[in-house]
Amino acid sequence: MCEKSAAANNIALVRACIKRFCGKGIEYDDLFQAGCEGLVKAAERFETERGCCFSTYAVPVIIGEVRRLFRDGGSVHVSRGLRELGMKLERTRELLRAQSGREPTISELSESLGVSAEQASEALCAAAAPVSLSIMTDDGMCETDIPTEAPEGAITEILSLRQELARLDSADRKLLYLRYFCGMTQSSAARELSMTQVQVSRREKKLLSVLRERLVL
Amino acid sequence: MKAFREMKMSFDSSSDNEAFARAAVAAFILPLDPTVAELGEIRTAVSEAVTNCVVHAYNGSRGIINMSVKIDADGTVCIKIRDSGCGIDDIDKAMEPLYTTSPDSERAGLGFAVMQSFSDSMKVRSAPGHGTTVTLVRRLSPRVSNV
Amino acid sequence: MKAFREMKMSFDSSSDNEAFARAAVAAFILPLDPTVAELGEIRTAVSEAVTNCVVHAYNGSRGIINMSVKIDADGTVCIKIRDSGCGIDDIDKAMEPLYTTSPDSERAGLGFAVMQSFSDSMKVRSAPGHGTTVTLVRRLSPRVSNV
Amino acid sequence: MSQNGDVLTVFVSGELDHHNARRLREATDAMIQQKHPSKLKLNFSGVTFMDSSGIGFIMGRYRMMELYGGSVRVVAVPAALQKVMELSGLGCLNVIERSSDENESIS
Ligand SMILES: Nc1ncnc2c1ncn2[C@@H]1O[C@H](COP(=O)(O)OP(=O)(O)OP(=O)(O)O)[C@@H](O)[C@H]1O
Ligand SMILES: Nc1ncnc2c1ncn2[C@@H]1O[C@H](COP(=O)(O)OP(=O)(O)OP(=O)(O)O)[C@@H](O)[C@H]1O
Ligand SMILES: [Mg+2]
Ligand SMILES: [Mg+2]
Repeated sequence: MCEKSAAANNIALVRACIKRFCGKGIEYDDLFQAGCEGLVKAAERFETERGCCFSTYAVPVIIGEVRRLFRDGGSVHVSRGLRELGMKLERTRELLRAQSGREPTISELSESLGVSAEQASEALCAAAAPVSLSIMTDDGMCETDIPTEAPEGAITEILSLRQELARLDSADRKLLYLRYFCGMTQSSAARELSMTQVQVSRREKKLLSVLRERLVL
Repeated sequence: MKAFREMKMSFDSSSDNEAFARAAVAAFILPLDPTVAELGEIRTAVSEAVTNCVVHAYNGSRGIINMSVKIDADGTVCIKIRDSGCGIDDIDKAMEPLYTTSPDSERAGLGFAVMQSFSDSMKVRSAPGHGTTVTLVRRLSPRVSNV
Repeated sequence: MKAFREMKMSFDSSSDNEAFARAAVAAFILPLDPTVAELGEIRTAVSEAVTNCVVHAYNGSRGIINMSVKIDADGTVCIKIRDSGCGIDDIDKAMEPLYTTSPDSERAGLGFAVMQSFSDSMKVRSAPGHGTTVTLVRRLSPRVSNV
Repeated sequence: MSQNGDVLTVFVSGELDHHNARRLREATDAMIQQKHPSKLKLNFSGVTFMDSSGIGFIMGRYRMMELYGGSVRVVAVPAALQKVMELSGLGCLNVIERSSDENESIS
């Protein structure tokens, strides 16, 4: 009878130990089983003359078994899982954005993937994901697989434009920068530069024609 | 040994910061490319320590929590979590599994047992009225990509 | 206004810490439930500021970078990044888009421009020999779940 | 060198910041020097984060390719990077085209 209540107490001990590991990727049943295995091990090894009560001895053994469970499933490097989740998140983000027409919040994103906001943010910041680089010298074959949604292309022109921009004086450079790099309207650029819109318009025309001449050469 | 990388931070004892603290530690360790298990264990231990600051040291009122993380050249991670809260009377007693001073608020008295189990070594320094410092050391398994 | 939540941290000017700093900021503002785009922009701005400390302020040698993040009750995020490095001679010039003192090491001279465009306000304080402090303020779009 | 080796495609992935740019640069340049392609294609589809260090990287490769008389194209830029790309002047693309259109109509 006494033993029976001891057993019941000890099951409660297992429950208490595994409670805080629930919802962290391992099923309750598995946690419970590992906990019980720990309990059995502890009972086998426990010596009364150790001078501590059983729970003091058993808890670390039980938690140790639970820890092993986490270890068994976790020899994979974090960076890999994060990279995979990161890619899923990017896709889901596009999807949600298409559906609702606005940017999803982290919680919306994580909910729709069934992960915690913490995991989602970590994956989005997957710092460990090293820049990987795969190189191929191609004959144009792989090109068809690549979604080209992007402003591809005339980098050459941009860079030579940049070089020319660097030669302008700083007020002129700022004007073009605001208009064409920041996409400002002539009036807001004018406000920013303490000029009138008409002045901006004239100056801009002038500058563009100068640049055109230089770039054509 | 000279720390290879080191960071220090302080934040207030809001319960939001439990998640923040473990995420920050995780982000700091990430360049060592830990395994899922290693990072999970470190996060769990950090979480326990920070929760104790929020729950016990400042007992719900606002206070500052300091945390530092050092990484040695051999991949040993040393984490210190310090509060200036109420301190602990009897450290040995507090570290006993199932001992808790807040049995009513769903605390199980297992935090220290978890920290101990999830790190290679744990040290607690405390004095009543002078706060508590918990030091957790965890060696990461060596790996190729380690610098 | 009293900060709603606040954290301070310091770390060394190792380039590993560029990623760490932006992840830490992201983790800290997570309770505000930012959009993915907001988070991305804030991370980019932080990255620019921290990279400048690593690249320019300490010019490859080791130094300390301090960062603080405050969140006001209305969801305004204020981030300060401070170094004790070489400082900036002419701040106006440095902030000009395309201006860089290290064109040879593939810097584009766009860091300040990116910070400016990804924050609601930016302030730079600096003196040669006395380090630099960049303050970035960003208001998050209000949302239902915001506390 | 293969006879089709006039296009070198580099698939970049991960976070393209100052820390990572260094390794990426070294690897890419080693490849350019080995293959001497006439076109370098930078595929950014796997890039999850980029700051101005990424712009510096693109510009640097451009200069490098110019040395060999080649050209650079950046393709498959994820939406999240668009804004940084625009700040870099990629937004000028249309401008250049537009202004040369104007040029033609004027002359
Ligand atoms: N930072 C601290 N400041 C003051 N007292 C503390 C601190 N950390 C722990 N204690 C004391 O030590 C006891 C045991 O801590 P432990 O983390 O093991 O259990 P708990 O926090 O009570 O419960 P659990 O962690 O299982 O939720 C606490 O009940 C508390 O009295
Ligand atoms: N923390 C700092 N300490 C000292 N000098 C700085 C600091 N931050 C910026 N500077 C100076 O300001 C200039 C402009 O900075 P900015 O970030 O805009 O461009 P960059 O760093 O040169 O290039 P990019 O950021 O595009 O890689 C730098 O070249 C440098 O001279
Ligand atoms: Mg506890
Ligand atoms: Mg910069």
